[in-house]
Amino acid sequence: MAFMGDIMNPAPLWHNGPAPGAFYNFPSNPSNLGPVNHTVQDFRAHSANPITTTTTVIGLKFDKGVVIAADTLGSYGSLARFRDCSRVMKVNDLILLGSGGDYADFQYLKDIIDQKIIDEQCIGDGLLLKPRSLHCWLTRVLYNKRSKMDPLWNNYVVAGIQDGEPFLGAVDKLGTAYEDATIATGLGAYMATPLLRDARDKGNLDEEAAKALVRKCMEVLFYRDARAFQRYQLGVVTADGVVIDDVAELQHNWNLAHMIQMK
Amino acid sequence: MALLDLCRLDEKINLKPVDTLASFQNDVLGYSQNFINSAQLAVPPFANPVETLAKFNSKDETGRDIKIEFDHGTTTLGFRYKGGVLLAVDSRATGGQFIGSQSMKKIVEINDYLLGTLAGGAADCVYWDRVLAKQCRLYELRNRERISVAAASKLMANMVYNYKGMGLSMGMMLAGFDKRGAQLYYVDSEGTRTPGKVFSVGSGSVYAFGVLDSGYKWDLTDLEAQELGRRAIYHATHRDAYSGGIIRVYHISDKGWVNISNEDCSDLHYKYQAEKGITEE
Amino acid sequence: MLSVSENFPEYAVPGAKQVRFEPYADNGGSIVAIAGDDYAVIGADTRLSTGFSIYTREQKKLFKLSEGTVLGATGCWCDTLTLTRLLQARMQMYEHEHNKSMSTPAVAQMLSTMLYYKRFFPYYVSNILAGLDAEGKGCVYSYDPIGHCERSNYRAGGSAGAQLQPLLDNQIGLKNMQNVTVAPIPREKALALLKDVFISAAERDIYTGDSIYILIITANGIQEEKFELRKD
Amino acid sequence: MSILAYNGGAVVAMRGQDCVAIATDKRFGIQAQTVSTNFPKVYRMGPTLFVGLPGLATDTQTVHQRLKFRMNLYELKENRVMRPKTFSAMLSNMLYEKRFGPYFIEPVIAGLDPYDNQPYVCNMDLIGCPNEPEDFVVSGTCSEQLYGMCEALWEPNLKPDELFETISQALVNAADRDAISGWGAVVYIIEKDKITEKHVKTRMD
Repeated sequence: MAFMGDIMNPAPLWHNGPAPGAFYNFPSNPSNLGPVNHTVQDFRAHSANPITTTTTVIGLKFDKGVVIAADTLGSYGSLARFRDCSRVMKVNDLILLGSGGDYADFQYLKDIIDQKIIDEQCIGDGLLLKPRSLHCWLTRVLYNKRSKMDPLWNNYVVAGIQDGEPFLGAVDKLGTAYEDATIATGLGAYMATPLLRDARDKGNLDEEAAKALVRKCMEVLFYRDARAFQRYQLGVVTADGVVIDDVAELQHNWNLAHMIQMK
Repeated sequence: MALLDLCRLDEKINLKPVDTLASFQNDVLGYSQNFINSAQLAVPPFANPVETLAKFNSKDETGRDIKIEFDHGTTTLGFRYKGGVLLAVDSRATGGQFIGSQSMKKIVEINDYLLGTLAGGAADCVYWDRVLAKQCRLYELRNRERISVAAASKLMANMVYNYKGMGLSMGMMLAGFDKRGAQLYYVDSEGTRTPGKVFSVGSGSVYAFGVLDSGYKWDLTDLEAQELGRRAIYHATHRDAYSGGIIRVYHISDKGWVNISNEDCSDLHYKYQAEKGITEE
Repeated sequence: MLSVSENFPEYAVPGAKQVRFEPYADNGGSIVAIAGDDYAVIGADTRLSTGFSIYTREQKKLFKLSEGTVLGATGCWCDTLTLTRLLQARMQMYEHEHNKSMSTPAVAQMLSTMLYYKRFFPYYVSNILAGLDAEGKGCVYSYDPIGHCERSNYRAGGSAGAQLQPLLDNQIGLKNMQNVTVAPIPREKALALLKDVFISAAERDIYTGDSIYILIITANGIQEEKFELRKD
Repeated sequence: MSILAYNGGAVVAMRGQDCVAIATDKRFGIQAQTVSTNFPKVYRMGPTLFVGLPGLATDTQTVHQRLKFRMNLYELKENRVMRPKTFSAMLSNMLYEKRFGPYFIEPVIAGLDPYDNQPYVCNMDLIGCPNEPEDFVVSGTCSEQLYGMCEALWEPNLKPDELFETISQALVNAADRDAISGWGAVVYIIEKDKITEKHVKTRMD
């Protein structure tokens, strides 16, 4: 019988016995019945599937700066498992970064970005990383990981002050990057973006109006997004620096519930 | 320097003065190796590009369909006869059912004595013909004489053989005139390489062969040969949906190649109809 | 390495959504380019979409590569960004080396070779290059995803490419018309036609709309025009 | 290769001033091979009522025959000429009967109402969802190209001869950008008391 299998999983020397170097799979186990065909995922793919996922990130430009908001829930499939995942991060005095999608990938990249900022401070030449360059750097990192079929399963919102002007840009896990005045990822694209775009069409907002609007969007999302959460973080970046408010709690009321009669 | 060692900064940042332009160029060259070595293409991060690309060629995450359509060109013929070599091709490029172009040049002029025809993947044929042209020119410079058609076709066959099974799609004829006289070779992306007298390649070749075989004999006059090639391609454009456009006829003799004619097959159709006395029904 | 999800069902994490990673996305958008005797006109819409929602309504898809060459590129936006950055980088290297900017035919050939480099994992982008060639005549080059390049006088590409190409054949190429002589069209007519063509594209193609940017390339530089489309 | 594109073919219909036009290509092919260049997909069902049935050729013929049958029954029972709107309802119903094993055709109906001479065009998907626009309807393997052409060339209140020019240019140019449509075209101009049938000279490749 010709040598069937290859180096990865050599053909069994005899039936029903453990093949050298492989875990013993009980015959009734469905996985080893068919021939192991190499799917794309077999080749060095680590996090090809999101495990702990986070939901929408909202970004909104106002006259002097940008506000970002994201709730603090890490969902483990349908289990609301981690309830204090901070997803809005201060990169430096000019940049605020929000992230949605797989939380582990975000933590991995967060450390790299932190180290980048530390190295920048060590050089001490007074130059600060600007938002557009972080946006571009993130795009390249995500695109290269995508091109190796080993993606970081995240979408990022980069907010900041670029040469005195508010900057708001987004990148998704493929490296699709763009800039806009209002950004909402995930379900926010369907529920928050209309509210944000409508408000901006009516005229430029100041900081308070922008924050109120973003809070309203978080509330709407909480009511309708099954993976949303009532505690969220809100970060603001203006010319005089970055401020991340501590975790706020949504006031949600359900007194319309008694009106729904289930006959 | 103590601080340097403390936070081991030199590991992180390259403090030694380095030619940043060189590193910039290396990054860019990393994405376009084939500017240095034209036969070296990017290695995909997955095995079996044919099947994997077919899998990607379906729907994106949001359900929008991804249609990666490569241009395909489809009827070419060539035959050797008393007067040299005659090539005739159509000019339609199709991506799926959409006609990308009706005026594609399916005969690639490699040098004054060597022509390549294009059937199958348009980009594949054009790219590898251009690499072959470079190799032929290098051969001339090294050996101070023109490359033989046999050697040129061998170069082409070997180049594409490296990528056998990865999805290249080419069926090309290499025609030329060298010390052995008029030569015609068929090379394809499976690595096949055979000399021969009469070839037709592409989905319209079944129709072209019909006309070609019935009219072909060694001692055709030049005019007869040109008309035979033109007529064969015309019938292919009529019956085959993926052929059409302009019928280009080339003739190769000891004085090199000459482009005999470029006629629109629609004009030819009504001319032939008129000859047969059929007016519009 | 045996993949976790398949070979060890007992380790399969209940929460893991078995989602297959798709490296490509179609972000829509259309491009039309027309070349005349001494000018070239290229227009692209500014809607960047994903699925049925719109990422942004103001995404420029025309890339000014040099004073005489503009590239219109759209499709999978992450590939487009990477490809255009590489193009600009290589053109800068060329300029440093040869102390002159590349001619449009040279850029056309370079783009074709760069696209073919990724033959086995292509850039899912529909490119149209417009510019003036060495003699100052207008030229338009169009590409398939792996770099098959073809020069013509007019070309439509992107999500509404299939809708617009026959229209251009009829109105510019004067195809299927009796007793007409095909002559390169004047600039004003080309501009008017470009706008009409995009208006009808915005009607039928949901991925084309919002507005278009038009770049007019002539011997004395590149002018830019904006033109609004329907927003729905 | 979807089954709707197995035989190829395209139909377009347009509304004009007190007239409608319907045009079809004449190709019958098996995938890449053109078997016949005389297979129009438009059938006359009534004095001022035409139907175009592009798609799978066998279904084209079957649906045409069954439609003829039902229409004859209707006209025998009602003893009056069928209105296009009613005809559309009948066709839509017939297609929906095969909801879970459909006929692979995308019909186009064009006609003048025999009583008030109101122009009427309609097209449906393969399970009979009717769409009755004011301007034009397209169907077949080059529908995208046809939309591009019609969207730009059509304008309201075209006279019969203008309508003929517009619909011919639309169909022929669209078919020239589709590999499996073309090979001749026939256009019907339907006016109150006159049906004009014209065969258009096209590329035959």
